[in-house]
Amino acid sequence: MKTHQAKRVEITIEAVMQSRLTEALNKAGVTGYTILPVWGGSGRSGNWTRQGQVSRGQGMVQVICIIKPDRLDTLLEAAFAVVERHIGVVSVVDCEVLRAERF
Amino acid sequence: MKTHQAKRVEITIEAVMQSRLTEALNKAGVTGYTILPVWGGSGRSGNWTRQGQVSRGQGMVQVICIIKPDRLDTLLEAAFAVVERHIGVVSVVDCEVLRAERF
Amino acid sequence: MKTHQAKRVEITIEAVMQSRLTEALNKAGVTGYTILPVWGGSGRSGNWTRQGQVSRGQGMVQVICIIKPDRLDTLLEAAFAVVERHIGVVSVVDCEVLRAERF
Amino acid sequence: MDQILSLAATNLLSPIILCFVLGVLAALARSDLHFPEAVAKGMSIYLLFAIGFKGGVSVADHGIDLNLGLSLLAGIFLSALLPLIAFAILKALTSLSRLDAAAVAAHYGSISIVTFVAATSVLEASGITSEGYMVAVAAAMEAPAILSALWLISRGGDAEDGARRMDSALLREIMLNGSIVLLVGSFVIGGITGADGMARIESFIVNPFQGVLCLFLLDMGLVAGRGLREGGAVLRPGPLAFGVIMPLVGSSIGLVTALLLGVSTGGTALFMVLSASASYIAVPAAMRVALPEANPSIYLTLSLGVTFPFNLTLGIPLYVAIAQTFGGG
Amino acid sequence: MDQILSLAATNLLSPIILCFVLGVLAALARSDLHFPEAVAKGMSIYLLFAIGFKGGVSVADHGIDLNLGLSLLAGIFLSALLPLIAFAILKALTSLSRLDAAAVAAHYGSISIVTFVAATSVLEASGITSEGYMVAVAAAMEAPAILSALWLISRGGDAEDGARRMDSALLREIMLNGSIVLLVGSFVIGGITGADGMARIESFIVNPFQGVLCLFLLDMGLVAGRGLREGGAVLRPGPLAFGVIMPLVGSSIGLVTALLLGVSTGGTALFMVLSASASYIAVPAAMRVALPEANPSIYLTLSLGVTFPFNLTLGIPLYVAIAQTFGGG
Amino acid sequence: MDQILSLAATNLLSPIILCFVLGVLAALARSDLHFPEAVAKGMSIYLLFAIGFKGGVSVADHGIDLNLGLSLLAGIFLSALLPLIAFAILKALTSLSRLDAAAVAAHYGSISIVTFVAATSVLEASGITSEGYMVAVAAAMEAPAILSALWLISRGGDAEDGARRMDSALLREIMLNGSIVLLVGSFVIGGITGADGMARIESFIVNPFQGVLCLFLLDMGLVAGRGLREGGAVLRPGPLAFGVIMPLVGSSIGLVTALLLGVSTGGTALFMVLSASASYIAVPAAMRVALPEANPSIYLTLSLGVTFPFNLTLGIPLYVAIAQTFGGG
Ligand SMILES: Nc1ncnc2c1ncn2[C@@H]1O[C@H](COP(=O)(O)O)[C@@H](O)[C@H]1O
Ligand SMILES: Nc1ncnc2c1ncn2[C@@H]1O[C@H](COP(=O)(O)O)[C@@H](O)[C@H]1O
Ligand SMILES: Nc1ncnc2c1ncn2[C@@H]1O[C@H](COP(=O)(O)O)[C@@H](O)[C@H]1O
Ligand code: NA
Ligand code: NA
Ligand code: NA
Repeated sequence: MKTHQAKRVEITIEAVMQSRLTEALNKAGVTGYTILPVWGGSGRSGNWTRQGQVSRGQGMVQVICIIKPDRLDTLLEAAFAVVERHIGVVSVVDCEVLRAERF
Repeated sequence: MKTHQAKRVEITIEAVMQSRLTEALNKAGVTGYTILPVWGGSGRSGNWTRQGQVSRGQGMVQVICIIKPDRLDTLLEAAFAVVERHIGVVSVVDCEVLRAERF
Repeated sequence: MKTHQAKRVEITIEAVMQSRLTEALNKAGVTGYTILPVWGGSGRSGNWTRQGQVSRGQGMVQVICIIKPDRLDTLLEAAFAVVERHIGVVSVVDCEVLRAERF
Repeated sequence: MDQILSLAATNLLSPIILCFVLGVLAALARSDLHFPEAVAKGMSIYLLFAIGFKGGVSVADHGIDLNLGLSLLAGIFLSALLPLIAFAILKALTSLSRLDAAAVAAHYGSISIVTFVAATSVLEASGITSEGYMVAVAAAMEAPAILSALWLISRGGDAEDGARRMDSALLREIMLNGSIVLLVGSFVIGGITGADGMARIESFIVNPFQGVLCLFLLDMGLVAGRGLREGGAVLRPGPLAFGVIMPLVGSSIGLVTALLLGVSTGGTALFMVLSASASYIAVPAAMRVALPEANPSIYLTLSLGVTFPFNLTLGIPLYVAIAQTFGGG
Repeated sequence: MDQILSLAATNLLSPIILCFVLGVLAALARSDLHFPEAVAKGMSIYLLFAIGFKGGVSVADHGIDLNLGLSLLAGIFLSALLPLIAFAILKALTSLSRLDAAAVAAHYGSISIVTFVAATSVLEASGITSEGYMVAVAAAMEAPAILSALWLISRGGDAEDGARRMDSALLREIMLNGSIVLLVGSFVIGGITGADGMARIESFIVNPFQGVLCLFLLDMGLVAGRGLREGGAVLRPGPLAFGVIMPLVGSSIGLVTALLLGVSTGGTALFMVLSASASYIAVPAAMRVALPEANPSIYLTLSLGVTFPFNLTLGIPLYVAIAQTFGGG
Repeated sequence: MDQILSLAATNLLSPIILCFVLGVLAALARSDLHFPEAVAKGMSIYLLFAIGFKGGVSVADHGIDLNLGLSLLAGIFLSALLPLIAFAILKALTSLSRLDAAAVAAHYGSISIVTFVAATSVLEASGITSEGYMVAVAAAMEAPAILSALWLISRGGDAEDGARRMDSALLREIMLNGSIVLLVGSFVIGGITGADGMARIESFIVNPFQGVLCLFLLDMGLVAGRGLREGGAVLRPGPLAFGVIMPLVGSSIGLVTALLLGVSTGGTALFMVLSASASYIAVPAAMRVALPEANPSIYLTLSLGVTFPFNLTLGIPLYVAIAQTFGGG
């Protein structure tokens, strides 16, 4: 089938920063994204898991944006401004999408 | 380690359509996939989140299929027939897998 | 923005094996990863879903590692030793990351 | 009139309504208060099970009579009829597309079980009894409205398109959706085990019921408030008016039906409530499958953000008062 | 015989069993009714905590005696022994591979705590008392069966392979798995706080217990029904017969053990139930780690889809009746 | 002294504390026992709702007096003051960085609602009454400490940096965080509906309360124990000592405040408990947003792993005994 070039950006970020990130994305004109729950993880600041937690202080989410290649830089700059001082990982993968008119 | 070329297809689709999608995949001979829960998202039809919902009407899932490159088109056609009229995103990424005999 | 080459490894594995996998990763010096919950899936051993389950016997998780390309083989060998006898899927994608100093 | 006002006042100051209001306010103020999805679903399972079981036990106590069958048939008929009326009103009042109007209409033919539960609480608090089988009527009214709405679509467009929208898988999903199965199943179990069964689980399904309902309505308030914040903008005056007019029209038709059936005062009030209420669980899911082009913001905001609060606060006391005026004994 | 039938009839028409049946039917009819995983786990935590605490309080009331220690030892012995017998029967009745047979055997040596809980409900409803420490016996019987099964494997293949399968991490996981810790922990807490502690939390752990059990069994029915729908095909007549024969064999051995120990009628029935029941929580997880090659469809379908329903409906009344015939006082 | 010891002994052997201990032990032993996040959040919603509602009903019963307003102001003042004192002690006792010290200080100015709830249980069990509005004081003490801590930072570094850390979005999040809204909301609802409202939902929010608290503390024990296992290593003797000294200092300041206000013995104990306890819900979230560079292992381990268990086991009986000695009637 006919597919179109795009970028898949995956931002793993603390749950408390989610609304700040999506607001920044919206401001940068990125209005399409999907948010996955994260179960746990490990990094330089240690291990964590959501099991039995009531605190919002711990826990992360993964925000996935599929975006046209020429809009990538705008997105990364918006995202970077938010994650800069915070823990989190931003990765970008080349992908192809169906229905390019949606992006 | 020895790895093998494959395609990673990620289909974000409404939860109510999940069984229809997986049935279509099965019919097309695609019997291996993993389903991730989705927490929320945003798109042309607005924002949504699963928080506090009891309705099955809202909510999405992500179906991830790893598949041999030569079977990609069959998969995409089967998936497209289901998502065509519905909201949802289909993206494809080149990947490499261990244990190619499983795919 | 300036990005850096990396590999995104995605390991779908039974939940009961999660701690064994992350221990093996830690031993191999891989201390950064994110764990996603998995909702259900299908493969040669049939369909499954987490709905209504109390058993830990069923259910999978997805461990995602972003890693420098030159460390990929170490990671794959450590992961393979754990998944070898078990069901599960390991896939690798080329990606680019912000903030390479973190990996 | 005085009576209506005083009942409305009591109702408005009950913990149940206040919890709903708290939820709406918290959502509008953008508080991060929320219930995990699993907890919301768990409470909804509890409420459906409890209300179904109680209904079944009550039928076991009073015996099955002809009215049960007639009421079920009347419920099915109402659920199939109301979407047609709703559709006509929508066409007159609003400029919604055919698809959007049909989707909204389906919601108003079907029922909201929480509205039903809240109404039974108000009846209980006022010492008004009702037929135990009304919970079965509620279950019977969930699905027919969906078929009516799809029929409306197929009549409008080409018939083939209508058929394509309703396949056998969808029909099974609609008829066997979780809330119908749970409601009917627990109703039957209550009917079979009767007072003995009730004695064994009373302290689970009767005593804490009101409290769980409070928390559930708090969650409903949060969801409705968030819906209003996000989707309120899409609602123009026409649809908004519909969200208040339709329950009044529906309840009138429910009243007439109940009077024809000769059910009790409580039963009459519940027929009114069922006809007045709009679905927010089963129908939205069916609409996403069958009418994906219809805009969910419209039907969800109307059903959950306008009609549900209206019924909960003003509607229920009104219907109860009217049923007391007209109803038999 | 009459008594067995009448007890069976009462049992079959209890809300608990009917809820399980509703779940199975809903799953077979492919309804989308389901419990969120978190709710299912929450209910299971509640049931384990409540049953453990009640057992502990009862021991605090009646004092610790020698029989407690002997019963624990007997339970450990039974759990270790039953897999060997199950394995022999499987080898005779079925053509399962050595690995699959060992995995199934492990399940039948271990216990199902819900079956145990359902049996205590039946005993209570019939006014038969039992030793409070039986809940500790249940906990003691969870793990040894796993070790027996792994020993069976290591004996068959090369010993080195057997050792590889059982590392210290797995041993710790098995001995400290959540349900054992919760059961034993709440048992000890109940024992320490005794009647005073019970008075403080009685309205949480005693009153709503039956109702929570109903909903939990509804969920178990859904899971079992879905398992039968998906995995039923893999079950050939041999394994299927095993799923009914083994609980009868197990309960007979439990009966003999109980008579030798001289426990009460209720205790005897519970020993039978524990020996007859098959694990569906702790053992499947251990098998996935230690015997990943064994087919989970076989052991899960047998344990949850065949033996669990058999025990719940026919088994428990049968064991209780037999215990009443043979048992002391 | 005898009285303190005997109260401490009773307290230590209550099901509530033993459940917490069970959780800590299970986590330290690396058992896989855990509560799903949704269940933990569901229980926390239940506890906040119940305690808020009960407080409101009690105020409705006794009427609003001047002391309510004064106590609220005193609470806000304490919450703003305590971080400054905590910061000074941390600077003296430990080598924590300015940022880490401020983050820890914020936690100790704010409050732990579970500690508060556990204290009300102990008071109830001892037959000591307290002002219903103390739950509103608890809510009022949640947030000011965060502002104090951020002020400490802005004073230290450049003021511009401090301003950047506290934007209006964060301020709204802090003031309208879920637990404040739920606590205040249910307090108001309890106040409006009074004894009537209580009668309707008593069997939900009063009877099972202690039991839910047991399970919740079991979960808190698991989380605290896991935190100690992972993060315990980061705690050097200085911070550790702070985790025990600060509640003693805080409670003394709380005692003086309560005596000045002239509240009841129970109210005095609760003022001490609130001042002694450290937040583990609202403050950690705010710190992640405003002070992401501060190390969460330090403040979470101190608050949840050291001070919480200290207060729960020894602190509360001590504060109650002191309040009884000094307090009015
Ligand atoms: N290399 C990595 N690959 C995937 N996820 C990571 C990686 N490093 C960190 N993370 C995620 O980011 C969180 C914070 O990382 P850190 O700031 O290193 O503590 C971790 O808990 C993981 O969920
Ligand atoms: N560009 C995108 N990247 C990732 N997910 C998207 C994107 N656009 C839409 N989605 C997902 O698809 C859902 C429906 O999108 P839409 O049809 O645009 O409303 C959204 O709620 C998101 O979860
Ligand atoms: N081709 C695939 N793509 C994605 N996930 C897969 C695939 N095959 C298997 N899986 C996942 O791995 C699990 C076990 O697979 P299997 O060993 O084939 O039964 C499945 O339940 C899926 O969650
Ligand atoms: Na209706
Ligand atoms: Na057994
Ligand atoms: Na404090």
